[in-house]
Amino acid sequence: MSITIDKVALVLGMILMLVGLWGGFTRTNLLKIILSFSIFDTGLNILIVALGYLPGRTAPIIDGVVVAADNLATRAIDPVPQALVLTAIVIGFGVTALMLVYAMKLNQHRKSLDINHYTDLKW
Amino acid sequence: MEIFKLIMLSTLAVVMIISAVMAILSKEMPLAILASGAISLLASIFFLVLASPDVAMTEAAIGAGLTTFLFFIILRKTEQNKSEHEK
Amino acid sequence: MVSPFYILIAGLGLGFILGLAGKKQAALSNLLVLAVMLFFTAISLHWIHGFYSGSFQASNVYSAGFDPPYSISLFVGMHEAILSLMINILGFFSALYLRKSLLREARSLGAVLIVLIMGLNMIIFTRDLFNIFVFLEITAISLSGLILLDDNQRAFAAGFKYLLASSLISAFYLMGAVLAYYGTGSLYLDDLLVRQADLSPMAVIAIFLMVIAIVIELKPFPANGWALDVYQAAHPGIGAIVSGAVATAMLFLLTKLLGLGSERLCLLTAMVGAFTFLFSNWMGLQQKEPNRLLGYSSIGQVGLALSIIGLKPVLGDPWYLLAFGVLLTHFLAKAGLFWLSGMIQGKSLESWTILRNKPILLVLFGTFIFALSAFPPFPSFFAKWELITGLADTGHYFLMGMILVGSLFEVIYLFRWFGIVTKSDQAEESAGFNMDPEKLAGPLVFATALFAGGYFSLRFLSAPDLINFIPLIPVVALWMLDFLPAWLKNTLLLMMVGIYSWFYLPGYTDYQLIFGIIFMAGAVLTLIYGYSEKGKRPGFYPLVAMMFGGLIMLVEATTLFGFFFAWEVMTAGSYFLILRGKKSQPHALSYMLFSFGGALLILAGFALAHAVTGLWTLDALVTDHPIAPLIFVMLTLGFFNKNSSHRTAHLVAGRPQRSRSRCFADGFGDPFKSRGLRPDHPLFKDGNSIYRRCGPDDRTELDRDPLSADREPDGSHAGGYEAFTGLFQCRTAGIHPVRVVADVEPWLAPGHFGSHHAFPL
Amino acid sequence: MLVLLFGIFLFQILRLYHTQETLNPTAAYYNTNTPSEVGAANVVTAIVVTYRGLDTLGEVTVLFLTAMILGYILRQGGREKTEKDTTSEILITAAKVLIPGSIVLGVYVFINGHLTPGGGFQGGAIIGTAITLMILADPLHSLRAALLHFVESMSGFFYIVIGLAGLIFAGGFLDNRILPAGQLGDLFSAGAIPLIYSLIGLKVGTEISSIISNINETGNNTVKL
Repeated sequence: MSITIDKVALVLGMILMLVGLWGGFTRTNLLKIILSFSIFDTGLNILIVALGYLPGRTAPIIDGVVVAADNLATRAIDPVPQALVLTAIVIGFGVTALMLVYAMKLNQHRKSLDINHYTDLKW
Repeated sequence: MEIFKLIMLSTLAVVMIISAVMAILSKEMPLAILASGAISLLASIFFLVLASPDVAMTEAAIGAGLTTFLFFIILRKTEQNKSEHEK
Repeated sequence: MVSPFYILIAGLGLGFILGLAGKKQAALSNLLVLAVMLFFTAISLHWIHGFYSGSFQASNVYSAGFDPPYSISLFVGMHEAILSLMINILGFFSALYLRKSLLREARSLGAVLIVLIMGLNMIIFTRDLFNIFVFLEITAISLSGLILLDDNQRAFAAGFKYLLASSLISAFYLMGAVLAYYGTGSLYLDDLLVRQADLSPMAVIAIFLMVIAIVIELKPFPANGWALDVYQAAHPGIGAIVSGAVATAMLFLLTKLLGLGSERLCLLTAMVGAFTFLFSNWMGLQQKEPNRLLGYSSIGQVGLALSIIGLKPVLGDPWYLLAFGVLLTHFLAKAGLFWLSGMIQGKSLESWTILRNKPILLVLFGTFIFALSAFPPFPSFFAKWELITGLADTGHYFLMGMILVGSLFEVIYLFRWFGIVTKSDQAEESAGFNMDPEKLAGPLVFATALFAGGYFSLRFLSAPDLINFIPLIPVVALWMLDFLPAWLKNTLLLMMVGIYSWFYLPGYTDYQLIFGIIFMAGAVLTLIYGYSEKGKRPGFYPLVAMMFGGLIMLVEATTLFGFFFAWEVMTAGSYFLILRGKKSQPHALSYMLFSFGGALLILAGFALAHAVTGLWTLDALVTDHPIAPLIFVMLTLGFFNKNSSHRTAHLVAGRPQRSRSRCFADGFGDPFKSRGLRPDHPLFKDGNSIYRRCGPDDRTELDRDPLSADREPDGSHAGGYEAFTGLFQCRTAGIHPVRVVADVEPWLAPGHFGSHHAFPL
Repeated sequence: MLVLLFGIFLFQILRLYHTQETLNPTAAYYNTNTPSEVGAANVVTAIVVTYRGLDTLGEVTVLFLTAMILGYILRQGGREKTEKDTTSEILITAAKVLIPGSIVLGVYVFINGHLTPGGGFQGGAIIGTAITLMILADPLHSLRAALLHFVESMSGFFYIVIGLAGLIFAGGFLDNRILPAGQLGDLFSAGAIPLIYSLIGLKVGTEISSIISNINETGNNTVKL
């Protein structure tokens, strides 16, 4: 089992996801939780792109130099994960923005960012 | 060439993991935000090497740029809240 | 047929345009929101009509004009059309319900509401794994925004938690979808279904990940704190959407994905669902706040539906009817209850006592509660019967037990609530109330739909002609004639009883005849006694008729299902009769609990009997299978429960202070010696102690001969009614009643009966 | 504990993973047929805009929802009256110099989305950042906010209209072949892709700027440059 770029990326993505998850469960500061979530998201994106990578190939774009219309299938990598990640990044941005605003509003009401102060609605 | 890429990426990966841990453990919020922005920026380099220029551009513009920017705005607002509260 | 894309086009198009509207166009925007919901509903109706009449076939629609898996495909069939109709109707009534709240905010939150309903529709239609993720996110974000409609900081906390949890879940789902793509090279669900036999290990892991993500999205126990906050903190109109529409879409999504899963994965889902049902109902017992209680109940009901979906490989073909029965009841009743909750200003169960002065709302409330508790004629009743018998048939006793216990818990808190609302002394007069006619529309339509759903589920049931409905006609008739004076209604009912006896009694033989006569005597005596009452006695006669109807159906029943149906009708009828009395709330509750507990035991016994004999008739109870003693004990305990609850009812009925509205037990309870209870009877001086002595675990009290109740040492009142049920015990247990009458004392003793007895105990 | 469990799970995935040597059928189809079917040089763009256009529409909707909800929160909280602080002259000048440049860059990125890396989202993000800078630098922005809203709504609306046109005149919803495919590699090629991506770019750009400026105005303090 040789080490290739995609495997490095895969492992990196997984570790980032784990770190993000760990941060999300252990931190109490709301901003830190959101930060952990965005790290988790970045890790997931790296993982997805790594899954679509084929060693030695280039981007699926016809540039007329390396890749032409007729050899795209043999020279370019899988375009689908890229398209998916593109969508996922933008969605992640929207979610993060919204979460940040909620955190800010909570902070405005209670003057605290500690999630333990918001337990009145738990169980 | 392939080996060079591999070493570069591994180094990047280690840096990213360290920044991730730093982002979560750091007591200084700005530092944490910067660290997470750095992760996104380095991730976009990763994407570039993984032959995904589209994703790299998006990650750089949105993940590294706008998200970090947002975090700073919110941080500033919450800190102003806090300082007002302390007054 | 109309392409499902038009739902998307109309929803998003209007959504985007609403962003332009200013404050001045608020009313117009609001109208547009309602119009687009109507448009959605019309499309769904058009599909259903088309499929039903056969003018078009279920079909796939592809985006961008390429075939899947290269493009995204939406599939609309009959199931999709019905579910989308449910969601769209709920969307319409929600928009109507929220009209005033949205008035100022139609340009933002109105658009968000449209997009939410559109997204839920798309989740139902889409056959593309990644597309599901996109619409999951859309749903999560729009919901987290709508939660804010009730502008308080708790809403922000709930919204934050909901957003965090659901986006984490969707991230896991996304990972599953991409791994599935890696493993199979396709994101198209049908491609994966075709290749189900030889999926790579990676694809199996991916499917596991996706299914688990959606299961968690359905808020199983204990991962549901974030969802409960939503129910509690959000505007009730939003709670209705979360509980009804979102759960519907997610359950259907899970059904789609579970088609890929292995049988083990399905069973795991079923276990998760059953545990959720059991524990969230357990948690529901401790709730004091209506919305949170409804939240727990929602989670429980969705858990039950989840469990049925997971049991697909076990239950075989009819599973989707069962799941649909449970889902439909939950959908209609829960949305209705949330809507009612929005009309009541007050955050305690007691504040609902305001409903006492609003008869229509009270009827709606009762309908929803009874539907949730799976009483006939609501769809959930049929679904539960089929589910329990199906589980017993396939030997899943553990699951069966969990579901039965969970149902009991649910009935306890639902009827405690119902009792508080109707009869509690601690009425909170201060609780405010606001009711707009437009808010009433939703609950009314949904309650009607519940009855209609019951009718249709009866038609879908394997044997619809099992039940004789004729005895229930007088109920409806008397209910319509409730404005007449009491004596007239009394005479009418008496006449009906007479007609019944004239035509049916001669046809009976054997023990049917005996019960028929006992019943006749009791009914006539009760009704004759009824002439002494003055006034209209509103509501009394339909209930008595319901009670009698249940009894007649019991006598008529030749099948297990018919018997159980009659039993539940009788329980409901007598529950209401008891409830009519003053201060009867705790007694009515305990009556309901014992009866319902008994009914569940009977249900379990029947299910087991059917499982070992394969018969649907009452003959199934006569068996010499090794499991027979267990069935026998279950049935006996069930009937005993019923007996003890009737004793409670007797005691309550005999209390002097409620003499005006004496329930049937007074007259009917003692057909042999029409004896009233003396007001100075020592047992009535302390109601509590009587109540305690009639508890379910009081074996010495229970283990007596049902026919010689009058010989009891403490002289407490137990009359012919118990004799009646006692005879039924004998009948259902396959014992010849005459023999029991002759030889009563140790009728439970093992080995006492002769060798001809069906149960070799 | 949960993290550990997930770690074990991920390790399983890693064990099952092996580097692919050839494209799977779906990817091969895209790479083979995109130039002829869609006429875009950038396959990722072709997938994002045409083949899986529904996802992209959903993605734009997410941003739209975010903007809507933020608008609601802002109105609930009450718009903060911005004191007319004099922003430093240098900053305004710098912004004035920078902003047109970055807007042009953004437009370039999304118009060429079907030819080169980048597209509506990337270009939109750049434009969004530029407009945000403009709003932050210039406190007199209320008129521009209305303009932003207008552009946002109209670009979204026309996106839907183009999709509808695809449904009616071509193969299906969001089909790009309502316009001629043109010569591969030309600016005006690939059917409606440049048009759609431009609308996406405008919409994303205006949405992002309205999200950020809304956030900036929510609450008690406005961050100024």
